[in-house]
Amino acid sequence: GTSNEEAENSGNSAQQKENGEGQITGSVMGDGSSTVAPITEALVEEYAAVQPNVQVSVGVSGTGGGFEKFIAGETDFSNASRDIKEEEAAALKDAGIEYTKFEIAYDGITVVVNSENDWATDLTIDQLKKIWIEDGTKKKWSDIDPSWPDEEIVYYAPGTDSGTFDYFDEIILDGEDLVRSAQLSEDDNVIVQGVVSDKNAIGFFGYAYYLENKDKLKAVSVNGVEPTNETIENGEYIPLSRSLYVFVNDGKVKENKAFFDFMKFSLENAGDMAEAVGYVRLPDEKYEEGLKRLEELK
Amino acid sequence: MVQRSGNGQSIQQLIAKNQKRTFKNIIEKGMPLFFIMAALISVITTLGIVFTLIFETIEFFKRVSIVEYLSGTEWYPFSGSNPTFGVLPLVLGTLKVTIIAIAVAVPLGLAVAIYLTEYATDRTRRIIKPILEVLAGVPTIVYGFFALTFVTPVLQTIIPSLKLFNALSPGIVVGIMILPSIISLSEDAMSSVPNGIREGALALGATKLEVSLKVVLPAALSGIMASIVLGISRAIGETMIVSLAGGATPTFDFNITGSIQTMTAYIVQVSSGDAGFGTTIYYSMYAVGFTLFIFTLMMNLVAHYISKRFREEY
Amino acid sequence: MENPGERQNLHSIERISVFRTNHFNLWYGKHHALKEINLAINENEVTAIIGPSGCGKSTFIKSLNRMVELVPAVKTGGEIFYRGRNIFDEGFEVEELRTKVGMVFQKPNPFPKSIYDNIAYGPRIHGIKNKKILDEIVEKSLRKAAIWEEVKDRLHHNAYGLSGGQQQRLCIARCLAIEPDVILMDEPTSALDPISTLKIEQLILELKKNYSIIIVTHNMQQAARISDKTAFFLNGEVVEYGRTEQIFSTPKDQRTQDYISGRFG
Amino acid sequence: MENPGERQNLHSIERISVFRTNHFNLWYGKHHALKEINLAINENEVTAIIGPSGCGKSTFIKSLNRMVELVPAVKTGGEIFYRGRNIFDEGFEVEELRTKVGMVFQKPNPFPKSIYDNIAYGPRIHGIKNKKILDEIVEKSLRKAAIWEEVKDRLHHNAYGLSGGQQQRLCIARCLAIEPDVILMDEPTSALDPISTLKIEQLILELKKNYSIIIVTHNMQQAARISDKTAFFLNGEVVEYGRTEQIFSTPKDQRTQDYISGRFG
Amino acid sequence: MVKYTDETIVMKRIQTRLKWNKVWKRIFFLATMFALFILVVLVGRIVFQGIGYFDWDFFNQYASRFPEKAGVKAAFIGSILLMLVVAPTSIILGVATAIYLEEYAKKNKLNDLIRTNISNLAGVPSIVFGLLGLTIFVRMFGLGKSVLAAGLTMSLLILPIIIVAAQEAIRAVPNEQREASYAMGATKWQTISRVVLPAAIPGILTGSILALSRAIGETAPLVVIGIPVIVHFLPDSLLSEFTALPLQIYDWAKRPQEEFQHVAAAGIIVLMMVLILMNSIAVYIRNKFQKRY
Ligand SMILES: Nc1ncnc2c1ncn2[C@@H]1O[C@H](COP(=O)(O)OP(=O)(O)OP(=O)(O)O)[C@@H](O)[C@H]1O
Ligand SMILES: Nc1ncnc2c1ncn2[C@@H]1O[C@H](COP(=O)(O)OP(=O)(O)OP(=O)(O)O)[C@@H](O)[C@H]1O
Ligand SMILES: [Mg+2]
Ligand SMILES: [Mg+2]
Ligand SMILES: O=P([O-])([O-])[O-]
Repeated sequence: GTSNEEAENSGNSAQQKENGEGQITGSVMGDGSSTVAPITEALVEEYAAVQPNVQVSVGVSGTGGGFEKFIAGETDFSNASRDIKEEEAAALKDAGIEYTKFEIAYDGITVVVNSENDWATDLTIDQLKKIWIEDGTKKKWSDIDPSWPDEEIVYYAPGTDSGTFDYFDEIILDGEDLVRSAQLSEDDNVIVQGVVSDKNAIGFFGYAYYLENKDKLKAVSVNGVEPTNETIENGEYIPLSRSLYVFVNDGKVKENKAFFDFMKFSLENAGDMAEAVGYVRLPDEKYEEGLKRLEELK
Repeated sequence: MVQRSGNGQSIQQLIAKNQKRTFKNIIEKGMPLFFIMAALISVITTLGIVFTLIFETIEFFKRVSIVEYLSGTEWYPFSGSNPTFGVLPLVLGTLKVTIIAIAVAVPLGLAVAIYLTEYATDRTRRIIKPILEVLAGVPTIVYGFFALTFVTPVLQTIIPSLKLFNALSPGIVVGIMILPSIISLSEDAMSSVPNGIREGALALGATKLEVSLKVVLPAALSGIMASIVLGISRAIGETMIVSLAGGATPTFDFNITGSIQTMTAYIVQVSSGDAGFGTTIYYSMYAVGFTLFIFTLMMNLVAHYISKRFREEY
Repeated sequence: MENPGERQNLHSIERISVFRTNHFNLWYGKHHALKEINLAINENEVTAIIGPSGCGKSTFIKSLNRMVELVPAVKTGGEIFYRGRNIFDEGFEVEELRTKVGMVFQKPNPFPKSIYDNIAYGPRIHGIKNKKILDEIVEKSLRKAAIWEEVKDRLHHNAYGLSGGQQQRLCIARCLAIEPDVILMDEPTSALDPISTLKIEQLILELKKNYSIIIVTHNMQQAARISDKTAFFLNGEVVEYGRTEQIFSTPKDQRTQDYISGRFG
Repeated sequence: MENPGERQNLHSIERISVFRTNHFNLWYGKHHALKEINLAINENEVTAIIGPSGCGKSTFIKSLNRMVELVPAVKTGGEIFYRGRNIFDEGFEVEELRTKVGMVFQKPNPFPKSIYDNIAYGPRIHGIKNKKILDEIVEKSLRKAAIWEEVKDRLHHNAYGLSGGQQQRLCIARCLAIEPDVILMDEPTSALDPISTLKIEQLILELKKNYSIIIVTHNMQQAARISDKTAFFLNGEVVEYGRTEQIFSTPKDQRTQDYISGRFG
Repeated sequence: MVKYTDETIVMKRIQTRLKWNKVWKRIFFLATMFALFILVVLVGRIVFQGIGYFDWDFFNQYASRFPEKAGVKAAFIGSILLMLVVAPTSIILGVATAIYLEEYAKKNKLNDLIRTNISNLAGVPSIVFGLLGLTIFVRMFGLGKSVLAAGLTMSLLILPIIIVAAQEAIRAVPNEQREASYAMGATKWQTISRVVLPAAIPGILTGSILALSRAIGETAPLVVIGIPVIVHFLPDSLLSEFTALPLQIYDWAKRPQEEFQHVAAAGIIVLMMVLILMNSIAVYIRNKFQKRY
């Protein structure tokens, strides 16, 4: 396909050798968000079928861990489930690394309750904040709305050092503390289990986990909007949908033909792959815009 | 009469002819040099660990007072408004798991070891021991899921108030994980107690139980202690089981039915998490690592002292 | 056990058998190690068991307190009577037998405990906890084993600090502490130097007044010096059994003659 | 080594000293284990070292091939001459000394290897690799140690399958395989039964024709039976040294007399 | 002669003592059965969950977003390669250290330090080794997240276990064997290499294999080093990137789709099979070369 042409044009780097019918060789390294990882894995899997001689390896050190390696120059790209932080951007600058941010999919953070819960099916942002914020008291459902049961709320949330937690914390709680009695887990499946097992439980996690467990628990509508592919893609499910990003090292795109090719493939296929693994695709324009920017980097 | 071999030379003459002193000398001098260098690698490793941890730890203590760290009872590093770095909840989490693990593994392990050395036939021992050693090799994430998806639900039927994340279940499972090494090492220690000593006791009319508990066990004490120490170290250092089944909530209480976080689980959380490079949280990972290192170091020194003290020489 | 007067009495008239074996056989797996042993062993005598290596001496005396059963795949046939009771009877617990029939091994095997605890071990397992009584037993046993003077100042030191000969006497003392009726000794001096050996031999002669002693030895001179009766074993059989003087002076069997005249003890 | 004729010659006139010690002293740390030893040990004789336990017998013969230096904190003073060369001299490699002065230990200690490999061990470490020569050495050594017939069909079986007595002869054969000049033996029969002991003693008498043998023994009879000279050690000193008949019949020193008359070997 | 041991009391006590003996024998036996039972439950659950995905293809495919297409090819080969680095490094260093400590080391401060240090190192949490590996091998030596970097880290992690096992094995070789060799004029190294090591090999190997089984299942250090998970190629050198079985399993287990839990279980079966294979080798060696002295 298109990679054919590019392959012929450059070739100044030792690791990129041409190889018959548009086959290129080389290696690409990435790391970062565990949220983005399933999409990347799908992309790598598909890409391997097209370019079997390009070695793509991707770590799952989390968004922060990914940036750390990105700053150290160890990786070509870094997956992120949030935007880059100021400190990280500054560090990149210090390291003389120029980068570009690509959006590749949406993830809706889904607030869920036990399937027996018939009261808290629709919550406002304020109610969410009231439920989740740490205020030094033990909260009952009836504290949020007097018509709700007089029973203690049980909280399940992703680990405090995850992008999901961060995002929720920032958007819903304005950066204030999450209730300290929350049961935290590094594994979102476990949160699913927790909420399923307790009538008074509430929890949140990535949309993909909800999709897989739809029949076991209930998603809470936020301000009357239910999380679905449509509402996330068209931006109705605000504010709890976030973008997932890939940050690429500009220099590496120039140097490493295989990397360029992989990124190009990624942007072309990200939408499909995102949907395949339970995320929400971006509007097509966004991908096209990304491809254009990628071309400019070359 | 002098023996002649082969080509008519005496063996001593053959030997004299074969001496290649210089080459021999090089090997004789060279090998010990290689050995001592190998031995020094373990020292260098320790230095490397200290070196790895110390700079980031110092950086951390530039930002957080060491007093707050050591005496604080709140560990909320991710709190946006008011992060706190009191390590005690993490230490307590580690201690809870370790104590439960030891409470499970030591009696059970010693019982099995006694059974294998003193009661079981040779055949049984030769079958059971390697099977149990398989337990030792089972990856800890497997144990982690075992704790979360099997032990916790089973325990919940007995203790309804048990939370999904708790100290009890991972504690028990860590105990099971260290069981094989306790069994294996104490079994070795006990079976190396000379048989003559056992026979001496049996000949006095002692029962097997009395021989095991009053003669063999004390005689093997230093080996048994060593196995327990190693078990404790592994319990303290265990990561995946507690990350999966213990939760991620550092609490400062003595409740074992609720969610906890251990020092190791915290390190994994940060190292696979979102914390930005250069943040206090990032440095805290090293400080906790250092604490963990000091912790095991102290424990080993104490254990070393104890086992020296109670050694029964034979 | 009888009181001393009664014993003295018996002593002077006719010895009573403490052990009597009746067509006793023993197999290690398929190996027939003891064949049709018929022996009566007397009270308050020293009975020596001699014979070349592998003839079954150790096996025999370990049968008397059933220690041989610790070897897997041991089978026995026939009977052994200890003071009239078949030791293989259901009701006769092996622990009871061993409390009455003490044993001293070839290699001294003290417990890795203090000298005191070594001696007190037996009484303790039999339920004696009283400190004063234990002290008394320890002293008396050590005295009887002729080692009291050497160790009385270091009763609470580890027994492994003693020399080989001392360790062996300690083991004898340990055995005496539970006041057995019979003492079995399996080459008790073969690991010792001559001076220690002499001490142990003197001790045996002393102990014989109160105990029945069965001793396995390689050392013909030793057997001659200390025993009243001697049994010569060969290939798992008793070739000859009788008074020691007779066995050594006028053996009836040619094989005994051959073995004894070897005299390379 | 001299040629046979020369040796024979010397043999018939006057014995040459293979070992001569000159004010030799040895300390284990602070313990003075050997004191001012002056002895000359002759070629082609059996020299017995006797004495009570702990008197320094083992220490002495282990000094002759410097095995004693394996003990940490050993200090020596004085000189030991092996065929005129001071064994402590810089230029005298300990490996060379030990190739000439072989040793057999109290407990048979074959390597856990095949019988063949046990014997071939010595030649091999000294660089003899030729299979044919090794075969020859193995056979010759086993024959000399009077064990060839018993093992020739199982040369490649593990040496631990042999009986104790056979193992000890194997160890002697192993020692012979490098054709030493002197053979040191530290109580070589004390772990053996009488029949095996007899065999070893016969072997020693046989070997004496070609080797000089120094043997430590507890067993007075044994010393009397097989040795030409006897040295009596006591507390690290040589009390008496001389022809065996003389030592055993008319000892000059009262202490020797006392020890020998004990006769509890 | 005064009797201290009252015949009737002794007799009575024998009955209770025997009873206790029986009771405790049963307790000890039950404890053993309990430990075995746990193993059965543990393994049984996994096999039950994962057997459906466990087939030849599972070895022959890379990870995939489709559970039925997912396989352990990269992780399996990665783990094997990892062991190929860890085994020689840790065994050579471990045995050399053990030889030094048992055969050469005199009693002095330095050697005391080394000994104490090794027992301390045996207790250092694996995660701390992860931090060490990240700083020293990955960053300072610039080895990246390669097989070599991870292998060296794991080697250091299990080094103390191997040292201790080798020390035990070397110590168990009777001194008479060494003396026999020296007395033949053998040098120290000849004695060690021809007498001590051959006799100690079974002990060394079983200890090493058990240590390696631990290394193959370790997850935490790999997580800390940041070994990649998504890898669709086989490493072509020791410096290339790779992934390992426990990481792959951990990654699958965290996936939202339930099928991946089963895939993870299948991955665990592979890991356990490697483990059982290694243990069987240890048992075989132990039984075959069981010391005979
Ligand atoms: N545990 C055992 N298993 C199998 N056979 C054995 C066992 N113990 C001894 N034997 C065999 O039984 C026979 C008698 O052995 P025993 O130990 O009683 O001889 P012994 O007369 O005491 O010899 P020694 O003087 O060497 O001590 C020997 O042939 C021996 O090989
Ligand atoms: N390794 C050692 N360290 C310290 N002292 C030792 C050592 N070996 C022997 N001795 C002491 O040196 C003295 C002589 O010992 P040696 O072994 O030579 O005696 P021996 O005559 O061979 O005795 P035995 O007949 O018991 O073998 C003894 O007092 C002993 O305690
Ligand atoms: Mg015997
Ligand atoms: Mg000696
Ligand atoms: O792995 P994260 O997406 O939670 O940073």
